[in-house]
Amino acid sequence: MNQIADHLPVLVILLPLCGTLLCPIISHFNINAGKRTVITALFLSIVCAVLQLIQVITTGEAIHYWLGGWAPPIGIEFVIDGLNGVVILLVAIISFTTALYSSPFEKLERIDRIHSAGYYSMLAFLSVGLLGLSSTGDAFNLYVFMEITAISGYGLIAVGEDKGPIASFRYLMTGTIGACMYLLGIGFLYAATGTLNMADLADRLTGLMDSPLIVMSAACLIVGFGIKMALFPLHGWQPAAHSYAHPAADPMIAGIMIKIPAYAMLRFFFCIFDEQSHVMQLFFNAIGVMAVIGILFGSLKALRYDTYNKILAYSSIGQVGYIAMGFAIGNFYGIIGAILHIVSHAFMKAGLFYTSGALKYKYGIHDINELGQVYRKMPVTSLTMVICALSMIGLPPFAGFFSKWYLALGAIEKGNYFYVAVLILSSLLGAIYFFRIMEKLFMGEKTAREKELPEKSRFELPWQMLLPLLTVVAAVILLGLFNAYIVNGVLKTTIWEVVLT
Amino acid sequence: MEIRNILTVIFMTAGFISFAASAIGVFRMKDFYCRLHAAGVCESAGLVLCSIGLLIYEGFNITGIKIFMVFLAVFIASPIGTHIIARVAYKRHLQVSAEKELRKEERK
Amino acid sequence: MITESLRPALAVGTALLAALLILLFGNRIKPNLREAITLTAAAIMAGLIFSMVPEVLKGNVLISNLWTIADGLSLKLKTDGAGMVFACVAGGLWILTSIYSIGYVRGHHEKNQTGYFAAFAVCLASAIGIALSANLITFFIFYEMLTLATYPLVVHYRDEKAKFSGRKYLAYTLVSGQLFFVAIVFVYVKYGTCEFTPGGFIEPGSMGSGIMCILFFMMTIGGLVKAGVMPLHGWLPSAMVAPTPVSALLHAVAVVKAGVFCLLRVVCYVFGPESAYWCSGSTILCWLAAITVLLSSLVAMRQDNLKARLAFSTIGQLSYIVLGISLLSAYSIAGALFHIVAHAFLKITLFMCAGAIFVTTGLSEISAMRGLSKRMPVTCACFTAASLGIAGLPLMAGFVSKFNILEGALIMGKPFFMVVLVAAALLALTYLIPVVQIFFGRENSAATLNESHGHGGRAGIDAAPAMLIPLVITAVIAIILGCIPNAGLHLYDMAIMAAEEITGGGGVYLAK
Amino acid sequence: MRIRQKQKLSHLFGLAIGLFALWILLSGKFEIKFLLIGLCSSLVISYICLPFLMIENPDSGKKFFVFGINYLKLFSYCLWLLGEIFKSSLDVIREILKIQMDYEPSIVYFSMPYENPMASVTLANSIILTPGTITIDVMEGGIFEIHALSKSAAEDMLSGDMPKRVASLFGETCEFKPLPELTVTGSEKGGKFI
Amino acid sequence: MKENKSRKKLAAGLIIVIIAVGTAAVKIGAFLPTIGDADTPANSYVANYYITNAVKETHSYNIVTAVLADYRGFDTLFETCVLFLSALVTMMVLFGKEKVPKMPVKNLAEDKYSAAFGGDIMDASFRIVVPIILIYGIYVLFHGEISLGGGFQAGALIACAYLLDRIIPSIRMGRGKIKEETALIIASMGAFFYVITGILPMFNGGNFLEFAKLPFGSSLAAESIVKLHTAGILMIEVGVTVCVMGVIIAILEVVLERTDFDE
Amino acid sequence: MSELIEKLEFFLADRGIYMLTLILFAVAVYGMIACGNYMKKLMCMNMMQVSIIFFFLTFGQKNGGTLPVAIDEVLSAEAYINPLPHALMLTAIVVSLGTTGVGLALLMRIKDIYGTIEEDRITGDGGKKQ
Amino acid sequence: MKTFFICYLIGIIFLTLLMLIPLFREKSVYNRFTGILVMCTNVILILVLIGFIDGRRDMYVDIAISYAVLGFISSVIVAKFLGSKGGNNGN
Ligand code: NA
Ligand code: NA
Repeated sequence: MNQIADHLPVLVILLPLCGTLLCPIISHFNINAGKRTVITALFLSIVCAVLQLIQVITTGEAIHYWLGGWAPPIGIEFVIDGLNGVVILLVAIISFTTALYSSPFEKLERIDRIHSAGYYSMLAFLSVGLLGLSSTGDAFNLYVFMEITAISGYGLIAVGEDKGPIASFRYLMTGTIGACMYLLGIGFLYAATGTLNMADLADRLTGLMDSPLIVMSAACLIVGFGIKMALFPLHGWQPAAHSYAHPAADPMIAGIMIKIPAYAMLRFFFCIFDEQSHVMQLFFNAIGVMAVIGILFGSLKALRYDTYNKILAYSSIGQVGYIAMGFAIGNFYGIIGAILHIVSHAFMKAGLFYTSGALKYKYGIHDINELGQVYRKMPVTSLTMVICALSMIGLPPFAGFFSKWYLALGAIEKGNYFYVAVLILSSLLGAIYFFRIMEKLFMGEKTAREKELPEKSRFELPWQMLLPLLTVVAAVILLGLFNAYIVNGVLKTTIWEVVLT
Repeated sequence: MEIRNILTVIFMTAGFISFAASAIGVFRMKDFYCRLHAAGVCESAGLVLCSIGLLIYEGFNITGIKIFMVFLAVFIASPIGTHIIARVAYKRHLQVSAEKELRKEERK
Repeated sequence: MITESLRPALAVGTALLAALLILLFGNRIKPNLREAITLTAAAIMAGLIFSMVPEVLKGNVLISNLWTIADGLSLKLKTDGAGMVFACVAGGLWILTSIYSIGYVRGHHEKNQTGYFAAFAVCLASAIGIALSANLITFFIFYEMLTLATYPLVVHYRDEKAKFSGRKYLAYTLVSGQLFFVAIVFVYVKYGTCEFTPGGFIEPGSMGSGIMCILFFMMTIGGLVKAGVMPLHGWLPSAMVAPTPVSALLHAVAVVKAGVFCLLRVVCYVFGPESAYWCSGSTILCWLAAITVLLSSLVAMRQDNLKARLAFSTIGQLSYIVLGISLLSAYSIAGALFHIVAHAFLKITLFMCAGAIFVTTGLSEISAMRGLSKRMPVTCACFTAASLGIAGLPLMAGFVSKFNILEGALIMGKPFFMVVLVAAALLALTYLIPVVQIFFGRENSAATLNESHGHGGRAGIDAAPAMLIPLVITAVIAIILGCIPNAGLHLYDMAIMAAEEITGGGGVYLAK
Repeated sequence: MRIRQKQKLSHLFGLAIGLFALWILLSGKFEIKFLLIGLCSSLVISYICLPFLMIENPDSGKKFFVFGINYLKLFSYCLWLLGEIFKSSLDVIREILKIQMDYEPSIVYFSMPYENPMASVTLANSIILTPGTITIDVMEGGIFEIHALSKSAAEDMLSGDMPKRVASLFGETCEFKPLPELTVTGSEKGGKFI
Repeated sequence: MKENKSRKKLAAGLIIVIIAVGTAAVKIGAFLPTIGDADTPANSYVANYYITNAVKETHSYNIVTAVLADYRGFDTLFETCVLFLSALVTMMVLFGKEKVPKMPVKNLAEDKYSAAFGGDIMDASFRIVVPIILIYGIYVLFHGEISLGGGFQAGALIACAYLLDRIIPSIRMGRGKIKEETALIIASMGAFFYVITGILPMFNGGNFLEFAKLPFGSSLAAESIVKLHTAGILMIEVGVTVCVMGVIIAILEVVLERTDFDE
Repeated sequence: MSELIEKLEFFLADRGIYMLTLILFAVAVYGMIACGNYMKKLMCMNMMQVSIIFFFLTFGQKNGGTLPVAIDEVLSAEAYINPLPHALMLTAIVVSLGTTGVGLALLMRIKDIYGTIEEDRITGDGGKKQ
Repeated sequence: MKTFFICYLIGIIFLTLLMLIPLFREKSVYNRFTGILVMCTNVILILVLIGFIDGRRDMYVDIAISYAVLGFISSVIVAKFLGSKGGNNGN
């Protein structure tokens, strides 16, 4: 470890991995120490992610980390460029805040050692999976990380609320189909090229783009990633999973677990396949159709529910459609929009689920009709809810507005006005259901609540829960105001050099 | 043809007959216990004969010993398995019968 | 001369900071301290804005180029003539409305005062931001901020009625905002810029006239909704459920003015008179405005609720400004700009009067206010003055602006619109003078004499000073501006300056 | 006490040597690395497994080592057993291939109270390995419950040849006693329902 | 009746699916490489490197092991983690908030013959198998690089030996039971050992899992580098074995605790 | 007709296994969707994973190739079948085992909660209908 | 000799496949189980035979041993399961 800086890409993942493996051991001796190990590891992971992103920005070149010291087509490599540097940082931040956020829940449920250690292990594994998913440069390695993510997701959903196991089982079924579809897609690619390294695949696929193998592969990958990111016709598992997952882990599950596959899809469809080819254009049109229907479907569905989590879950279906729409648009601004939306929606959705968890934590509220006057007792939670909701609707100056801005920019540049129409329609539908929630929150009648935690501290919630809420608020505002620094400073060169070549 | 090969063929053919017989037995026998007898033929006689055949073909070397060990492993393990399953069936009140009709009923 | 300066940004920032402070500490500190924050911020902001007036009059442009907010676009504030006119009005009136608000909410024992003052501050920040924005994206950000900040004010009472009008308000503003958004993106993609340029940057013929017309209306729809031009005015009367200072803010200072200002920016700084005329957008706008002017006056006559009558009056007067803008002549544009000022002072006076009457006597229906002048002589006098001003009587602020617009119509050779303008002025008399007549009528209704009304009304003469002083000040200013349009801040000069800039300095612009 | 420990140690090393031999047979490599690993793991495994490889006679409480057999005798026993297997295999195959199936399954009982449980185990396994007979249960007092496929197999069982050979293999002197009163034949209508 | 109908529907659907996919597969299949062809991209590019260099570079005669443990050792690390994770999830899922009450341990003497699993005496004979399976498991572990085998199989075999010992209820009820939590800790230690093996080269200027840089007194000689690779592979195989063993035992204990086989 | 048969023969010899694996895959997916019993669904899931594993292994097949365990140091690439699919599929097998294990655990839990693993009989359907 | 092994292998595979019939046709778990027992033994032989045909006996014999061990353990587990609550009267 002569120079830690050389190992940043792998340290980002190793730290949480060590945390998650040590957690059961340390918990055996001291339940709090195990928890703290995981939280510390996730925090250090953020530090590494930041350092690595800085390194990428300052050198202006992608970091290639050869695992096992084997050169790429032979071994597995991590490739960190501006694009996934941002995504990795996002995952690290949300993982850390979620882990921190989880700790008060434990006291609430008075759970034993095994449950505590297991919960944190699963959470950290989810983080490891997602970090790996965003770092790896190897197609098969991505599958392994995908499964790590998925299995920890199954666990976190199953240990959630009463319908958790059944939601988890559904997700398991669908998710495994998705993973198998991905594997099948990789199989076709491997048959065509003989390699699994992404960069190498891209090289060896030039001139092969019209081969039916690649067409099949792309089709399989759409289904695979589509399931994982809950893209419209493949979203069946998502509402139940997001509604019944463990309330403390839900922000992570809903916030980033469906975004990183979208990022991976971007890698495949733009960095590996030649997006200019005729075939890919057809696929992008298909994705566009899925996105459009998904956006409208998700937004309309969200109008029908009174359960807070359900509304958020269906809204995610719509929001994932935004990302897919960015891919379908496929030009510079479209991709910028998609990536910014991955990041901003992750924060927004995580924030909303943080508020959902806080409401459950403090009052046991699931239904938005019970929200009346809660804002008096929980101002920070309400503020987070409002800011995230406004950002979801796409109002300036919050993050959501700018991803929509870039998407619209891309769509108009491409001459696809229909997408723009869908975008604004979805914004308006979003406004309906979010303002409905806010109306209930600020103007609803105070209702009898299941429980009410006695106020022990000065704050409305324990600091471990407040910090994530405030982080998200800050992120949504800062991402909105300073998105141009990410776009110009980090993403622009990567997109021109790696994605759109 | 060497004598070794001829011996192998003979032993293995005998083994095959055992295997075939136990397969037929599993079809023809009346009840579970009787079928176990049929299955036992291939586990003991069949495998022994085939192993001897293969051993003769292979000669006495490390692989030969390993083939012998396969046969040994089956020899130690299979009676245990058979015993447990038979005992469980017996304790679970599975009928021991001699009547062909009973088997038909069982099928239904 | 263009100079980089932080002053425009600071003006906006002051109000935002005030909002943040109020929100953070509002519930923990004493109300007096909280109100001190508002007033201090208002004073600082007004000072900052007024301090920039001489620079602008000298022809200097102050620019705050803050940071890049989106790829290729920066958050940029700029002081030009038109913007400064609006900024001065908004900034100046904040102090008065704040004082008045304090009196009103205390007198009325309103709930949620912290949120109220915070939202008020954000509204003002947005209004100043709108006034000083140098490009479309900055403008849009403040525009949507204004929409959002107004919402809590509209639903202030949190009852079913408030909820309903809140929804209506959001429906109108958000839909139009989204269309505006698309249009902005389209313009940016098509022309590669979002900077406001006097005379516009969209060349006539750069796209089909039909498409350009659609684009024109997508861009202006945000303004049309906020300005309450007729088919899109539905939200405005509903929003009357809000407390009166809010109505004053909505109608006189921030929201509707932001709407017309938006139209001005779009018509004159994005499209430019030439393109606006070429795509026949301005012509349609003229007709819309003309119809609104007439119809709203007719509707206003039938309203018995004072605030509702004033609301329809606002709709009419705003369309007056719209008409001025869409006539595209330098006079009419200058007149329109100045009418922003004039109407602001006049209408705020009227609303403050209505509020003062409500707080003091609990009356909101005109028919119940017979003989009010005895109870509230000063208020009624101010109301009368402002009514005359709205009608455009000479020596009142309204006259200067209306005359300019009329002149524009004359120069542009549009006699029909001249007739409309004159008719509208007369119609304004027909719905406001009866109110005055009722105030000064001999017979008294029972309610006006009811001394024991509990809304902080004193047994003594007229309304509480916190309410009375601002409305007297605004009335006086309105009169002064009518006599000397350039008094104080040279708003009239700035309006003319802006109009000349837009039309190319020729004084008269012929879009033929 | 000391004798017992000595005995235990000899069991341990005996087992270890046995396992090591197995290791060598499996591995077939004589590199030092593999030999060392094999030796160490044999010792460790012996140490772990020894406690439960000592089987207690439930009646007398005496403990016997599972692998404590005379291997020479075992070898000859195995050869005999192989012969038995072939013989009875032929019988069973004949029963299977008969066009008209006329075998008569039955359950027979005999008692053979060995002192060494391993002897019971060996007998039971041998019975199972011999086609045509299956040990269903070994009950208290060394009562064996055997399912026999045919009359001849049942008769063979009741002849007591195999139990006696096992007894001599383990050096036991116990009495073989067929228990015909417990014998149930399959011809009883409805079968046996236990 | 109803069931019959739905079954027919299912069958009809199945036939349609088979026909549709069959047709599609014929189309795609024509473009897939010929089975058994040595010159396809899949069989010639990276794969040939492994075949020709594995023995030289890693001294692992089993090329699959070389690929699994060395060239793509990172995959295998997370493969191990998947197993650990699945044990963890299984535990978390089955130890629901309301634990299933444990059955009281019965007095075996009362019900010796029915409780005993293969008969009291026969149970003893199972134990003959345990040491044999154990030594075979160790053999499989350490010969993974020469012959078929490796950590996963070895771990499974060792766990199987434990399983045999564990599910034999007679005589020694309750002795030698590994608690599921302990098993999980063992599993995590196994996986952690793998990680440690990967981290060690990082102290010696190598990358993660770069066995050539393991800090075991290496010289630059090619031979010693190959030895280091062998050592690295062996170490991670041990880690994998321990992890797999712990995982299987943990799952087993959880399941046993709940289902309580012995009525 | 005979030409068609000839073609088919050629096809089956060269590529038939792909077809079979893909059909197996499709049938398994169909089964996962069509079966009402969760246990059957899980079994179909396993079948699907197995089909993918077969699919991969067919790529690595080489005529005349033997197990990828080197006999001697001297090596020619043609003598051994492709080790990469085998290595990958070992990982896939382990992953599928893990998934199945989790699935079984979930089923046990579901059985605890609902007393059944039939989809129709599990009321309060986890969000599909609400 | 190789031909003989191949023919033998085909024969054994045929027998193995034959055992699938009781596996699917029989209702009783126990009767199915006999089929599985025979199949297990057959598969062990098949593995060894493939080794002989392929020329890599050592490898395949190892696999066969593993298979025998696993087969044994799984039969024990099945018996355990049948002997517990999970196993009903074999129907
Ligand atoms: Na590309
Ligand atoms: Na037998």
